[in-house]
This record gives sequence, structure tokens and C-alpha cells, in this order.
Amino acid sequence: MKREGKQQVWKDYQKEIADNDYYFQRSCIRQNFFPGSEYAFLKILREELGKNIYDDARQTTCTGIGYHSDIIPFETIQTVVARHFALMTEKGFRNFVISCVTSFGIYSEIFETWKEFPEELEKTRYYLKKATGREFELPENMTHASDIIYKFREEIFAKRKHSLVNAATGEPLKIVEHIGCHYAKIFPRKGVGGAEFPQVLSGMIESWGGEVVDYPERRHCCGFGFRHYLVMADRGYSVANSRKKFESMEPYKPDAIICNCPGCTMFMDKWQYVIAETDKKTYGANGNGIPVLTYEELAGLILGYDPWDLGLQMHQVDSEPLLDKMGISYDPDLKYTGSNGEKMGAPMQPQFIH
Amino acid sequence: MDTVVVIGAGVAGVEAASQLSGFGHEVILVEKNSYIGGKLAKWDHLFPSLRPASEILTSMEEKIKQGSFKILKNTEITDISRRNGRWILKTGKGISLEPDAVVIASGFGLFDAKRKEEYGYNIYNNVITSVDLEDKLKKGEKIRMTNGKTPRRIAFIHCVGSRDEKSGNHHCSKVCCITGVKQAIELRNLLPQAEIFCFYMDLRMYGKDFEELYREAQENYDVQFIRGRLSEASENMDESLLIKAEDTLSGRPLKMNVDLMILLIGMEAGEDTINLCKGFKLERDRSGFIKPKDIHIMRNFSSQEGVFLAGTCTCPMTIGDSIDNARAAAIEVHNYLKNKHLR
Amino acid sequence: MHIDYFALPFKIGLAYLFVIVAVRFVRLILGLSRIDKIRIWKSVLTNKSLISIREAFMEGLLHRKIFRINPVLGYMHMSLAFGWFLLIFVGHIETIVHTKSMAFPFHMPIFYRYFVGGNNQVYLSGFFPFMMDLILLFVLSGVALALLKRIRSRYFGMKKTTSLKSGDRIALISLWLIFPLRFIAESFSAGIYYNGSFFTQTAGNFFRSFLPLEQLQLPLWWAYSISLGLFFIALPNSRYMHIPAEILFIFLRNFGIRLKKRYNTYSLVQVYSCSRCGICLDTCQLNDANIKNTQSVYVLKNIRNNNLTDETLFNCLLCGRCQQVCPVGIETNDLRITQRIESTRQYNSSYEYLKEGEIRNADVIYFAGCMTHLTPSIKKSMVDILSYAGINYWFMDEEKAPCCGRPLMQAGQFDAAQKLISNNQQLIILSGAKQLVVSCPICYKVFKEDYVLHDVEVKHHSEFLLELAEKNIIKPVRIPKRVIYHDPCELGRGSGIYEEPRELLGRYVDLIKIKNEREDSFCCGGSLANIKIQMHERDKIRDRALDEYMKYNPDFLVTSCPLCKKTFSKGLDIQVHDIVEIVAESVSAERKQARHVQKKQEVSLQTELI
Amino acid sequence: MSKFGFSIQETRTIDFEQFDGRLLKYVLEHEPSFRVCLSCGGCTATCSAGNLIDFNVRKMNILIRRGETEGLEKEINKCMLCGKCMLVCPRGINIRNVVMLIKKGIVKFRTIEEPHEKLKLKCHAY
Repeated sequence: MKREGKQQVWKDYQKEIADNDYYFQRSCIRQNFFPGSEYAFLKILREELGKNIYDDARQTTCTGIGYHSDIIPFETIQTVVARHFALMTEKGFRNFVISCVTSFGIYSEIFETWKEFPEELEKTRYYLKKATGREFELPENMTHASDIIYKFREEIFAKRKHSLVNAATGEPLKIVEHIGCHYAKIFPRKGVGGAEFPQVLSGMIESWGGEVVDYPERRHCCGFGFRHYLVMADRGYSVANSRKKFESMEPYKPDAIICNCPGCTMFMDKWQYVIAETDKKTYGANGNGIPVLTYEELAGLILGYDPWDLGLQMHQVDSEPLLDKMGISYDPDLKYTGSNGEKMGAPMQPQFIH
Repeated sequence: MDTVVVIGAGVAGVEAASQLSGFGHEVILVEKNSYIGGKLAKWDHLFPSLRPASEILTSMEEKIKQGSFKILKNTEITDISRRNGRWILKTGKGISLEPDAVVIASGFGLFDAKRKEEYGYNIYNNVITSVDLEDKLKKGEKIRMTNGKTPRRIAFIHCVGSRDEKSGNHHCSKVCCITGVKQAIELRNLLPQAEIFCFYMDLRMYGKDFEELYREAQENYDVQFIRGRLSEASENMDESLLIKAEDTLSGRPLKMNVDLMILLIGMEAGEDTINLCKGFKLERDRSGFIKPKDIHIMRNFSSQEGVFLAGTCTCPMTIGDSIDNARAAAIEVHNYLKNKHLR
Repeated sequence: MHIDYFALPFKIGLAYLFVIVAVRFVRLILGLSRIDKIRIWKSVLTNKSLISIREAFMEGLLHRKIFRINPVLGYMHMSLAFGWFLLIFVGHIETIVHTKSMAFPFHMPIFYRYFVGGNNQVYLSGFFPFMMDLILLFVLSGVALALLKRIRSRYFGMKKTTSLKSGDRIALISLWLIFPLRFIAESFSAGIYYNGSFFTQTAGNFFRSFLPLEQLQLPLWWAYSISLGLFFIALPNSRYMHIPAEILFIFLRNFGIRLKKRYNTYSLVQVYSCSRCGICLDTCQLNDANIKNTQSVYVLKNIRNNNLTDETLFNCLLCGRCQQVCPVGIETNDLRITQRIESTRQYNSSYEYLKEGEIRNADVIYFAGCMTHLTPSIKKSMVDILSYAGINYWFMDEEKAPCCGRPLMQAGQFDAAQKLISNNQQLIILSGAKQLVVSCPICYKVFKEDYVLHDVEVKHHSEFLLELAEKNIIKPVRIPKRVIYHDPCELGRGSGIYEEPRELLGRYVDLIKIKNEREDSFCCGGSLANIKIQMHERDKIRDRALDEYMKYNPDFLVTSCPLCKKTFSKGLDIQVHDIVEIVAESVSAERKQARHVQKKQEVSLQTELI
Repeated sequence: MSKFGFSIQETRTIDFEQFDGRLLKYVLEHEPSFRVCLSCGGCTATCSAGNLIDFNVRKMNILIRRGETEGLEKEINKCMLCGKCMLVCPRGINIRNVVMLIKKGIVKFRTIEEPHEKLKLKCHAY
């Protein structure tokens, strides 16, 4: 692999990322399955970086999953997107930050559609006005939340408590990055580093002292596929995709997988359990899976946040092996104890291991 | 005596200049490089006969020796203007030329394989282009992986930068199919133990002896052809490449590890040609090459009076075709000048 | 008791030979099917045995058939076989005459000159030595020719001769030694006892002048005896097994025993009967494509040596030319097919997908055949003629029908072929047709031989068209062209149809008589029976045949097989037509003429009316 | 299946690293003309058996070249050996021998090792 070649590609694909004053669009999956992630993101921006970011309680889903499953018509989703732009406009923001990669793809798609077909924009303005009485302006800058962390990766590293280095050996940790398909595969220019060799996560990993694992099936989809997940009988296709990736990355012995898409995080995490049950196969050391983290969780760990505050107990695959390597101390007893002090139940472990 | 400026001392330029001087015109051949022959000068062997490219260069030099025309090497046209119905060409060295006719023989540009990002040229260690391979062959270098190992499986990828709107080129470069076959045969001779595959969309063996060479490659050189466009390549731990395509003839996806991947890069309008188009205010066609006045009967005419076209500045051509085309251009120029005096 | 030790090798050898051959014969006969054994039982005391004895004499000793094909080769074989027979026969008479008794040791006539010594001054004393010398000379001339043939086979008008294996070499060398040794031994005896004639006595006198013959005589007789014994011992495992086997073969054949689809001991009798004379090598057209070691003689040899490969077995056109010339009458084609059946038995197809097709009632079924579908003009001509003749016919494979099964049969896929055959059989019988007309000789042969069609008559279109012509249903319009008729293998040698196409064709064009016709006709090279041959090799065979045809300067070639037509058409030199195309052309000419006449009549009628 | 209500799909991808090249090697050794197939499909179009049932001679060529020999036996046994394919083949391939070799090869390799270990042919897998 020639690093200079990649660097040249990265240089070709850089995008404008706003500096401050963000309007935050949350993710359905991320806040439900990895609730510590968005909490960490907001905390890092506000407390560590001193940025102004607005988290609007009035926001709804973008309806992306419904849209990609052919349930929500294009007109509807355009209007939902327009409503969020209207909320942003009302609050006086121009920089739109999206937590979900599916949403990011949707917003980008609609944004481009309006550019190519202004009549669609006019139609949407009309629908929104008629439905809600709201009006909106287009954001000046639209980014995925991972773009923001990428932009401030060095600032975050400057405040580090830990880094992506094996605390015992001093060796860099091997991290697999997985970019959601809708981040840059639809519009390569809208992703940091483009579609083929994206830099958004690898940039963080390298800045934080880790080593990026570029394995043959890196580009492959996690298998979410929307429809393929929604119909139970089709989930076998979905798992098969993740399995293909795990098999491809396994020889590199990665210490963790970092995703920027909430769906990918969920499936890369939970399918490892399914594969363990059906194939009796795990991909990490000692019968453990490969820990799967969101980039916000990883940033939180770098900054020394408590793993259980970051919600790492919500993951199917135990993240303790990674924490141990990074030299992060944690209280195992508190793992499944909620903030109210009550036990919240533990996720299932593959039966064949125990 | 009429003056004709021929731009580009490649295969077409030298041929046009030689023919025009033979017709009794004063010819000035302008070449930006310090050498003649253009891209041919860097080529090792030619399809379909596998003769050395140097033989053609020798014959060009012979023509230059015999002809009575001037060659301005290391010279680029920097400014083009038109005054009183005459073209005025200024060179970088401050020379001003006022020819009665101009022949553009600026040739083609090579597709930059980096633009086909998913194939990983310039990123993966063992991805090279057909031009790189030719260079290695010319230098007599051993064909090895960057880790020094002998490649055991080699894939030629056809249509890289051709017939692909994603690379911005809709046209067919015509010569890559047969180049791939030629190079596959050459590699077979150098690496008798290797498996050699060609991934193609269509095999366009249109020229004389092309199909025969293709059959020979299958029959005697054990080159295997898989119909399917490569979707992407990625690097394995051992530097080999995992490539994916659809085997369209069985209707199933296919993956394969190869030790060396050779991209058969296509022809496109070169930077020089594009600049000349700007200078002469010439139209370009869909493929980016200079648009001839009439695709059937006026292939050597540009949309501007007194500006003629020869060789691959109009479309991809083989060497033989370029030479034919340059001769045709010379006749058109000659007739044009004759008629101009009659008027 | 007095023992002639020097005769022991001969005696032992002969006894061994007798036992082995007897055991082998018993085994071969016991291996036959029950019905075949009954056949033998019923025939053995009829004149079939007499016929067989006569044939064994004519072929086994005189080699009549080889004589006919190649006189020099025939003479060679005859001098050895018949000459040796005469030596034994005349030798015995001489012994009887001289000893005036029948009770002499059986080896006595073989070494008679030794035993008689100087006591031969008896009745006809000059005659027998003279006869025996004459016969010995005759045999020796054969040996000399055999030696010459080994060295230079083309002196015999042969391009090829068989190659040898070590077992055969022992037999061959001992055979060659027998008669020269006998000559020397007899000469020595003659030198001592003066009991020889013009040949041995002359030599004896010569040897006596410088050799101590008294000491040398016995060793030479020993040597002669040993060479005889050695030959007899080597014989059963050498190609000379053909000598006894051929006799058995002649008997069994005359008793009505035939080859089966399975390899049995009758096949083995034929394998043993091959003398490896090499005549089949010479006639094989694969030589034109430089294909070696696959001809019948090699296949038979490989079967015996148990080293037959697919490459040899399947590289044969099954044109039948070798069978035609085989002096022993070995059924080379069927024998090879039996082998192919054995070799592919493990992988036959079942064709479960065959469904009962549509059946149409008609008087005549027309089955074009797969190959005919690639020569649509044959198909069209046939359809035109059938409708012109007003025949109620069913074009059975017009849309879709399974293959006839013959190509499978040729490839040895007997069980698979049976599946197709029983499927098609059903369709044919249920249609109620009386005749089945086929355009392709390949189909014709299988329909004729392997289908059980009860009273449905199978006809090749040349036969069928001839009938139409004879019944005046179609009226030939002659064209002034000189034409060569090419006999397709499966129709000619394969099915014995030589005359019908010629008679039919003779009504339309002038047929040129050529050397390679009827039984001696060429294969076009396209034969489906050869699974191994490459296209360019087929081309060479075709071109050689075309070269031969072109010597006669024909206007065009006519054949009656779509595959021959297709194969020759690729040769480009000359136009090739199927016989049915000639007939159809004539029918359409005839129609035109009729229309013309009708028009004329109409016109004259009109003018009359006006 | 019982636990999750689905099973993990096996891949359809032809994987050259899992290449069972024995049959192909066997066929090519005994019928070199098989190398020059263009996949034009003339054989399939003219096929007598293909006229009666779904049977694709051309596709068999591809499958055996990709080491996909499963199900080949059922396919190959549809052939009636009529020889039309050989007559239409623009490259003069002796297709009938290929068919016979495949038939024989299947039996041969099945009897040699069962269950057969997938043979990785690093060089000249064809």
C-alpha cells in the first residue's frame, strides 16, 4: 500500500466543515442503541471544544429507513427534511450537523435534487407551508457529525487521557474503520477522503495514535440494506455481508472496529453474536468478538470519559479487551448498574463459549 | 512556395511532413519534446506482429533524413492568432510562424489510471498500467511484485478509462484489447508458470491479424479470458490483490487473488490537443478529440479553414491507421494549397 | 527304450502348444452364450463344418483374400503357411512310403533326413528329396520376404507395417530360424549320407568341403528342434495364436455366431484371430491426417495386451474400410463398438426428461435427422417431393425430436442410446405409419438395426425416391452433367445400400465410374464415430478424398448423407449435392414444364374462343 | 434457523481460491481444442437436447472453467451426442469429446476421493 497515493486522494477530497454554531440532527438508531454516543458528541463539542450546538427537542425521524424500504414517498421525506431545515432557520442556525449516515445520505440526496430540480424545492416549500405553516432556508454548511470530530481530532487529542496505543507494549492499536455506505458512496465529494479511500475515520485513528487496518473487504456494506433487515427471513443475507467482512479482517487481528454510521455499528456488533451462535465462530481473541465502537465513544475514551457513562455496556460484544489494552480503568460491577443504581440486565453471551 | 506547419513529430506528424515536403511544400515540423516519435518512442513491441517498435522509429528517421523539412524540437506553440486570413503561430522561443496551412498531429493523451480510484493505481503496490509494463519490457526489467516475488497469477483489466462514463470517457480506445493480448503473450513468455487472465467487456479484435493473435493467445499461450468488468480491487496482507467482477457468462460474481494487475489504459484527447483546440477555436466531439468536419468524407479537415488533422488527435488509431491518416491529410493539404492559388 | 533327445524340445513345445490351445478353445467355447452353444451343437455335424474346413484351407493356408488384395503379401503368407503344411504332409507320405508302416514316432517325419541317414535307396528315392527340397525352397522364399517386409514394408506396396512387442519378437525370430536351420541341418545330413536333392545336396556337398559335418550334424538338428519348440511355446502368447484361432473363428462364424453388444469370448476369438498383417493399416484414412496407432490392428493388439486407451479406442471413423479388407474377416467396427460400450458403461445417460411427444397419424414418417437440420436444403427438397407426390406424411422431427441414438451407439453409450430408441420407437409405432423415410444414413443404420419397428419399413430417401421414380410418380428430367456419387459409410459399407442411389441418380445425370466407390469408397472425414479427431485432421482426410475425386473431373459430387455433404462443402473445391436435391430440382423443373404446357393450352383455348 | 428465524446465506460468488481444477485439467489435457472457446453460444443454440429441455452447453464450459462442477453431472447427461454443436462451432472445438471427458472425469474423480478434497491449483488452474 502506498501512503502517498492515499494522501493524494485525500487531498482531492476535502470538504468545507463549519467551525462553530451547529444545529444538531439526531439519529434514531444511535440514540436508541448507543445512547452514550450523542451524549458524548454534545459534551465534547460544548465542554471540550467550546462550541455552540443546538439539540432541538422538536425534531423527528428523517423517515430514512421507511424511505429506503419503499414505505415513505419522496414528497413526504422531502417535506420532513424541509421541516428540520425550518426548525434550524427558526433557531437562527445555518450549519446543519447530522448524526446518522442514512440521514446524511438523505439530506444530501434531497439537497442535490433541489439543486438539479428547483421545481421540487418549490413544491416542498409549498407542502411544508401548507402542512405546518413553516418556511425554511437551505443550510450553508451541511456535515456529518463525524466530519466535525475529524475536523477537531487534533484538538481532542491534545486533551487526551488515553490514546490508541497498547498501554502495556506501547504498540499502536490496530483499528478497523467502517464507513457507512451512504456517507460517500452516493456523493464522493461529500465525504472526507472520497468514497474509495475515505479519510474521516482513518484520520481520527491515525491522529489518536492507532494504526488503520485496510483489509480487502473494507469497502463492503455491513449488510444492513434496510429491506434485508426488515424481513426476518432475509436477515441471513444481511449477516452474510457482515460475516464476509469479519472473515476478511480477521487475519489482521484488529483490536476494534470503529463506525461512523449507527446502523453499521449496530449490525457489526450484533451480528457477531448471531454468527457466534450459528457458526460457533468468534473473530476476536479468547472467544470474544471484535469490539465495535462509534467514533464518539472512541473520542470519549480518548478524553477519559467513563466507559459506562459512554454506554459501552449497551454493546453486544464486550469492549473490555479494548479498554484493557488502552489501559482504561473501569469498575466491572458498575457495568450493568444504571445511573439510578438499579441493575439493568446484561446482554446474552454466545452459548457455546460458556 | 507554400509553407505548412505540422504540429507534433509523432507517427502521424512525421509522415504528413514527409509527404508534404515530397509534394514540394516548405514544411516546418514543430515538436515539444527533444525527440521524435511521441509515445511510440517509449514502446517496446507492437501488436499484432510483436515486432520491435524501434523498427518504425528507424523508418521515421529515414523519412526525416530523406525529406527536406525543418524540425523544431523542444518547441511548443504558445500563441495562436489569425490575421488577414493567415494563421500566426508563436512558439515558446519567440519564433513566429505564418504558414499557409497547419496540420495538427498532436496525438492522444493517456488516461490517468488514478482517476479510476477503485482499482487503486498508485495506492496498491502491484497495480501497473499497460504503459508501465511496456516500459519494464523495454528496459528488460524482470516482472516481479514489489516484494520481489514472482507473480503467479496476473490479471489484465481491459477498458480502463474507456467505455466508462464514470471515467468521463464514453468512447472505445480501439487498441487496448489487442495490446492486452499482445502483452499477455509477452508475459507468458517471461513467466511460463503464471496464470494469466484478461477481464474484458467485449473483445474488439477489429484489425488485421488481431483475431488470429487472440486465438493464438488462447491456444498456445494459455491466456484465459473472463467476460466481466472489474468492480474494484483491494490489497491483501501479502500485497496480492483481491479483485471482484461479475463472470457475466455464468451470471455470478467472481473474486480472485492476483499478484499483479495490469490496467489497459485508454486513449483520450491529450492536453496539447485541448490547448490547440482552444487556440485554433476548434470544435471537439463527445469523446473530447478534435471533431473532423465530416466524419465520413472530410476526416482530415477541422472546422477552421487551413487547419488540418492527422492521426490520433481525432480519435484512437493504430500506428498503421495513423500513418494512413497522415498521408490522407497530406493530400488534402496539397489539394487545398493548389486550389488556393487557382482562386 | 531309445530316446531321440534332440527331438525333445520339439516334442515338449508341441505338447505344450496343444494343451494350451486346447484349454483355450474349450474356454472360448464355454464362454459363449447358451444359444450360441446350441448353435454349435446343431451345426457341427452339418455341411457347415465342411464349408468351414474348405474355408480354413483356402484362407488359413492359401490366404486367398490376402492374395486378392496384395499378391506379394499373399505369396509371403501362403509360402509360409501352405509351404509348411506341405513339408509336414509330404514328409509324412515320404515316411510312410519309406517305412512302409504307419507306426513310426510322430517326430520322425519332422527330422526325417536325420533318421533316414544313408538308407534311402528305396522306392521313389529321388522324388521325395526333390519334392521336399522344392517345398523348403518355397518356404524359405517366404521367410526371405518376411524379413524384407520388416525392413522395407513399402516393397510390398504397403505404407505401414505393425510394430512389435517383445513376446512377439521371440516367436517371430524363432519362426524365422526354423526353416534356415532345417535347411542347414538337412544339408549337413545330405553331406554325410547323400540323401538330399538339388538344394540340400548341393549345399551339403559344399559344406562338406570345409566343415566337419559328422560333428556338426547333431547340434544343428538340436538347433532346429529347439527353434521349433521355442516357436510352439511362444505361439499362444504371440500374434501367431492367430493360426489356430482363425480356424476356430471360421467354424464359429459359419455356425452362425455373431458379435454381441457386450464383449464375450467370441469377441476374444476374433481378437486372437488377428494375424497383424497390417492390411487394415494401409487402408485407413486416418493416415491422411497422420493419426497413428489407433487402427484396428492396434486396437486388437491392445485388447489382447490389456492396454487399450480411450485415445486409441475412440480415434476411429468407424468407416468400415478395414473391415472390408480384413483377410480374416474380423468385424473391426462392431468389435470396436463393443469395446466402447465396455469402456463407457459407467457413465451413461438416462434422459429422464424425455416426454411423450406429439404423435400424428400418417402413412409415411419422415425423419430428417439432426445433421439434416444443418443442411436445410435437403430437408426442403424432401418436403417438396413428399407434398408433390401427394403423400400423407408426418415430419417427425420438424420441430423437436430426440436424436436417433446412433451417435450414442457409435460412442459406446449403448444404454443411453436404448433410452432414445425406445422413446422414438413408441412414437413411430403409434403413428400407424407403414414406412419410415430417413435422410441421414447415420439414423438409417440405427433405425434398421437397433429399432424394433414391427411392420414399419425403414427406407433411406434414396430407396424411397427410387420407388417413386419406378412408379412414375416423379419423372426424371435429365441434365447433361458428369457426376461422382460418394457412398456414405453408414449407407454403403454400413448398410449395403450401393445400387439404389446409383440407379436413381443414373436417371438424372451421367455417373462416373471411379476406383474408390462402393465397398472401396472413402469416408468424407466428418464421421461422428470419431470422438477424438480434431477438425483440421478431418479436413485433411476430406481433402485427400476430394483430390482423388477431382482427378475424374466431375461437374459436381452427389452424396446421400447430410454430414458428407456438409463436410465436403467445407472443402470448397467443388459443389456437393444430396441426391434428394437433384431429384427436387428435377421435380420443380418438371412442374414448371407442366405449368408452361398448361399455360400454352390455356392460351390456345383463349385464341380459339376469340 | 430455529433460534433466529433465518440462516446465514452462503455466497454465490465464484471464488478462484477454492478452485477444484481437476476436471478442467483432465478435459484440457485430453482435448486441447477446448481452450479456444469464445462462449459464443452457437453450440447451445443448435443443440438437439437443448431443443427439448433447458440445457446450455456454453454455460457448462464456463462452469467447469470456474471449478463449479456441482450439478454438472445432471447437466452433462442431457447431451445426446448428436454432433450438431461440433458442426456449428466457429472455433472447431471437438465438443463431443469434451462431453465424454466430462462424463468420464466426473466418475473418475468421484471414485478417487470421496468426499473430494478441493484441489487448489496455484499454477495453471486454467
